[in-house]
Amino acid sequence: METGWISWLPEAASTLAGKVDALYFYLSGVTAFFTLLISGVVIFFVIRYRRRSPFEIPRPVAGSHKLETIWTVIPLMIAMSFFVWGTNVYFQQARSPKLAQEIYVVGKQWMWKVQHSTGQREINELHVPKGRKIRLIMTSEDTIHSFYIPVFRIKADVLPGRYTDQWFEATKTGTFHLFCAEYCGMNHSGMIGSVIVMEPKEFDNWLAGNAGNQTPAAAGQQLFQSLGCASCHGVSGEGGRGPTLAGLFGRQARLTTGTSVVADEVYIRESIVNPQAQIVEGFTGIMPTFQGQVSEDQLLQLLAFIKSLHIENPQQPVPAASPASTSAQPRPTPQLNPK
Amino acid sequence: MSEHIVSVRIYFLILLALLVGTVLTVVAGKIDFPFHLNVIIALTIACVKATLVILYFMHMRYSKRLVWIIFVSALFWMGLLFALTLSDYTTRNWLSQ
Amino acid sequence: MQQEGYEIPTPSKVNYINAQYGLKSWLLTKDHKRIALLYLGSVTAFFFFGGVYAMMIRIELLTPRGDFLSSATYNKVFTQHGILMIFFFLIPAIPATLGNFLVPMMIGAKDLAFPRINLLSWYIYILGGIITIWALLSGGVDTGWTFYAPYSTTFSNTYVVLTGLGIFINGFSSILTGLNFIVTIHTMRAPGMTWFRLPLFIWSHYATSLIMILGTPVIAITILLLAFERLARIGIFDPAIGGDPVLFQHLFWFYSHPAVYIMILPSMGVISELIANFSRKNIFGYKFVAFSSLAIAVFGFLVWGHHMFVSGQSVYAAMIFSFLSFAVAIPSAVKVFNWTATLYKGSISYDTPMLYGLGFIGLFLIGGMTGLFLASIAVDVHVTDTYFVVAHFHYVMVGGTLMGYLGGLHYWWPKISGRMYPEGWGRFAALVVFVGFNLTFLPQFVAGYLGMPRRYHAYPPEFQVFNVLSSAGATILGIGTLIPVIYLVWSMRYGRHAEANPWHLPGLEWRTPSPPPTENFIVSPVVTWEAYEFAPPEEMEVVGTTHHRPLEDAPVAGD
Amino acid sequence: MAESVTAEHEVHHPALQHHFENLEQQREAGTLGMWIFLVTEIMFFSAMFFAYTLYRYKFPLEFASASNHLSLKLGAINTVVLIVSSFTMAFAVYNAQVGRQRRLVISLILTIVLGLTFLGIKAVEYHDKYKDNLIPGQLIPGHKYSPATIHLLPGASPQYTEMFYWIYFAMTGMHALHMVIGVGLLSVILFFSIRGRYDPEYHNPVEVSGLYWHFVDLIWIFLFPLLYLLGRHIEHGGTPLH
Repeated sequence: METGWISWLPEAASTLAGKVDALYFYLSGVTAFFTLLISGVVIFFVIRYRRRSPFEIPRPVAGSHKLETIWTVIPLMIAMSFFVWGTNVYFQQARSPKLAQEIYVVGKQWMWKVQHSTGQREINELHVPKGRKIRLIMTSEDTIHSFYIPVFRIKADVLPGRYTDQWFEATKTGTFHLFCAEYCGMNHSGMIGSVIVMEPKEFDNWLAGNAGNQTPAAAGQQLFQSLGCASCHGVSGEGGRGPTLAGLFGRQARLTTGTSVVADEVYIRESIVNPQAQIVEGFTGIMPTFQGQVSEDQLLQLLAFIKSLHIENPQQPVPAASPASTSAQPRPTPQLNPK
Repeated sequence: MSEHIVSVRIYFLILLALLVGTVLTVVAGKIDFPFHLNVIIALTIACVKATLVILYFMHMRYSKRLVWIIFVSALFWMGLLFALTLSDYTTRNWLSQ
Repeated sequence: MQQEGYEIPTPSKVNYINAQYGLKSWLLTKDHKRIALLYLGSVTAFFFFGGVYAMMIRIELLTPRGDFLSSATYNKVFTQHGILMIFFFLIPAIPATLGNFLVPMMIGAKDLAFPRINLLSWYIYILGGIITIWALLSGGVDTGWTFYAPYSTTFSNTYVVLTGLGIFINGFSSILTGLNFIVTIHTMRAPGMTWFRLPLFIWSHYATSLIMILGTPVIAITILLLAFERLARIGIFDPAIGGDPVLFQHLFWFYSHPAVYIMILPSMGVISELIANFSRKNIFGYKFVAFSSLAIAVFGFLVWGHHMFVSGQSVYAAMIFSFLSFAVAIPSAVKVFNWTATLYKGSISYDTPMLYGLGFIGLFLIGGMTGLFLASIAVDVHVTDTYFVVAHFHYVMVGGTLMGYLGGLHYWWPKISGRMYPEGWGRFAALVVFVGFNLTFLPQFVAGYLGMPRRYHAYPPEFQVFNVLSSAGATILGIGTLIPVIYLVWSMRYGRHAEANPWHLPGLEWRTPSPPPTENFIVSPVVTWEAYEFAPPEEMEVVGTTHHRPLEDAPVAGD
Repeated sequence: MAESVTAEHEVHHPALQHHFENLEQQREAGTLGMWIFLVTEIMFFSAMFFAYTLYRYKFPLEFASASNHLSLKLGAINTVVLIVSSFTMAFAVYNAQVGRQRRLVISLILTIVLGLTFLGIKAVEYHDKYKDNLIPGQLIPGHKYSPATIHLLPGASPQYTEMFYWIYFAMTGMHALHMVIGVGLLSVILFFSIRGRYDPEYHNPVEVSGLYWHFVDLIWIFLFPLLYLLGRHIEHGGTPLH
């Protein structure tokens, strides 16, 4: 990709990029072929059958069902090949890998705030290691933004009041563009930054070099105490008047409505800002809402804390990329409702 | 084609049916039916009432096929709006399950 | 089989233009042809208004740094460019001008079914336009023409409500036009004008009208809810009370995607006329072209979610919408193939309208093909909200509509004005527009795939080369659109007088004097021929449907 | 075929517009036009019906609690008023068809009066909501939305009741606006009826206005159960489910 192509294609720096580019080449090839073919035929006809005398009336040509069928079915089949390929790549990308390292992203007018699971904070920069799967959990403090890294070929809108996520695995070290791709107001074009892909070792050093920061989980634990969550859910989330939180994340929670939901990021966020919406079976809705009392950053910290609760010792920070720390791993199902 | 004149008797019958439907829906609304039937019953009564209005008060029954097609296509498009938008909302958390 | 029907249109001095004089006779007219001219003037004015904003965008983007406009101004400029061009030019451009003029004439009616409503729709359009321009002049609006919540409801501090009101009002003009067309086509066809004898222009306008009446109300209520949400500071798109901003996008695109077909379908109708008539051939696969218009109108409503692949919409919904988006490509492809086949063994003239027709095929090929890239979700995730999308929709919407609009305007200009336009200038301008357009938007595809996001006031320097090319192209395109304005206005006074049927065509609109009398035809016509049934002048005379006179000996214009 | 076109031109009804061939064509166009207009109305309301469906699905308890705060009595009375007005409208069309001038005028007056009654009752309801501070958001200065007067069902969170009232006011407000337009339209028809403009041959405006009026009734037939009735069974001891 180094030669003359460089100006036609962005660098491919993630495991996904090659797949998207392959599809792009296929699309370009097929569409260029047909565009040239059809324009060629049109130009040929226009020259060959140009009007030679002002009053000539060409013989009418009857339509042909056979031809119509052919040029309906063939484009349809080609289009379906695009569909299958495109959707296939998309679904590979849509499912976040279980073993990804998580990084929290909060968008606000007009900056990107990033926090690593070790506590490092960055603004408009994202340091990531090469060769490790990274999952971004994203939300917005105000309007809709979109987190776009062209060299990784990934983009996802960042919405207020909700979590969205996307993941990547970088394959190349270097500094790359990070853009906000959803128009978000005055300084939209200034809501840009850099993605810095480092060798894993360097990255670990970089993380270690910025020690002293509280991890999100630890900060979340403090919040958990100061907001009074512990009085109902227990100091380590063991439960009490409120449901048990330890080991909750990623499990099915049965609700009073008789249905059950997976306790994912969205569910936990919803339970903090709108506790009445989905009440766990066996409990009543006595929890007050925390909407407006905790910022998006703090919500993410609480989330990180609750996620960390499946480990015996909740205070322990989540080490980067250690398989033991992965949050969404299936776990044995502990008791949800202490009775 | 000349227009069809609906008799007053039919208009009275429809009025009666509509009033009965209104009473029924209020009464049924207060009864607790199993299996979320309340919504279904309320909407069924509303649909029946609406059909009566359309067929008789609005003379749909005596109208050309074109009018039927126009009306049904409106409902069809409303259905499209509902179906495709709900295809988003109902499947949003499938991936995480 | 033909006993009677056409009276020979006796050259009469009275036509719809000189039937009455004075401003009042224009402002209170109920004649669809005069209303079409009112629209023609106002739509063109809005085009140049929007064009000024386009030039400001292109000047700003010449350099990577935001040095010409401030970012706040730039945001208003691209928003207002979008709003004026889409709601006040592209959507009414062909239906309200050429459609208004020709739908009754092509089906052999004296007027549209509701002439007063037709006039009302113009006033509504003007009222909406005035309110919008008022909003733009008193401070402008910076939400993007898409008005996404919650930016538009909560964070923007510009004139969102006033602009929304303008667009809301303008929507009714579109609804009334569509309603009028549908009723007219259903109830007012001349005797013998069966559905499959209709020119394809009528089919495409019928399909367009369907979209107008089914889609426009949804955007109207959505904009209204948005405005109230802004006033109440809370509403159904606001997460604070459990609302979902993505719902706004659903409702918005439910109309705004089909709106693209409101722009392109009438243009396709024009192109069908141009291709058939300027190659003197019956259109290949008439029914397929006719029904593909309806298919596009219906499928067009099923694909809006492809604007939302990265919006946080469900991945399964994305899959459904992607599938349906590929499906809508098929009827468009069918049209292109049939146009191409129509050229086969035709007698193709190189008159200006035909150049626009061929230009349309070229631009639409590129626009349509790049649509396939965007329908493939994996590629769309990368290029959505970049210049790739910008280039794509300009190719489809602007390339499509502008080519159809200018082509149709030249084609029917003898009928509309009673004068011929200067052919040489016409061809030259067509070439300039085509070259300018491609130079403007082709580089944007590359910039887009490289990752340049849209709506950026300043951008990384590596994208500059594409933007310079684009700005150069835009200048050429701007000049190219100005030339026709000059010579068309010139021709109204100094152009050669046009005959009733300067191109020697079978369509009903050519079987009446140029310009036509107030009620279109001297005698109500009876149709006994198929659409695009070409015949040499002698044979046409035998059929007895057209004039016989020495006029036929005059050389074909432009040859 | 050609003959028929010119033949009917001879006898001109005064109401025949110049661009139509005959009254039948004019009538057909008028009726068709109104039906197509009603299609746009259906699409207009369907966006709001969708918003209702979505958020009711999301917040069933809040919707039920807020809905129970509405006056079922007034809602039911209004339903009856509107249904009867639809009947009198149908009766007006009938009288126009058979050419009974006096009865046409009377039934039009009745329809208008019933329509105004509906609007009056609606105004009373709105005023009650205003007193209870249930106008959503900050539309009315000094009356910020407050769910204090709503009896919340167990498990319902107060802030989402605002969503119900947003949708309630949007839908009933739009409906009331259509009623106002309808009353205006019927007043014009009434004016022309009194002047004897309509006869059995030409009464399309009456018919077309009737279509519009029935349509407005139709919307209410759905609004009533959806907005007023959906939580009543819970109030009466039912299970708090959607």
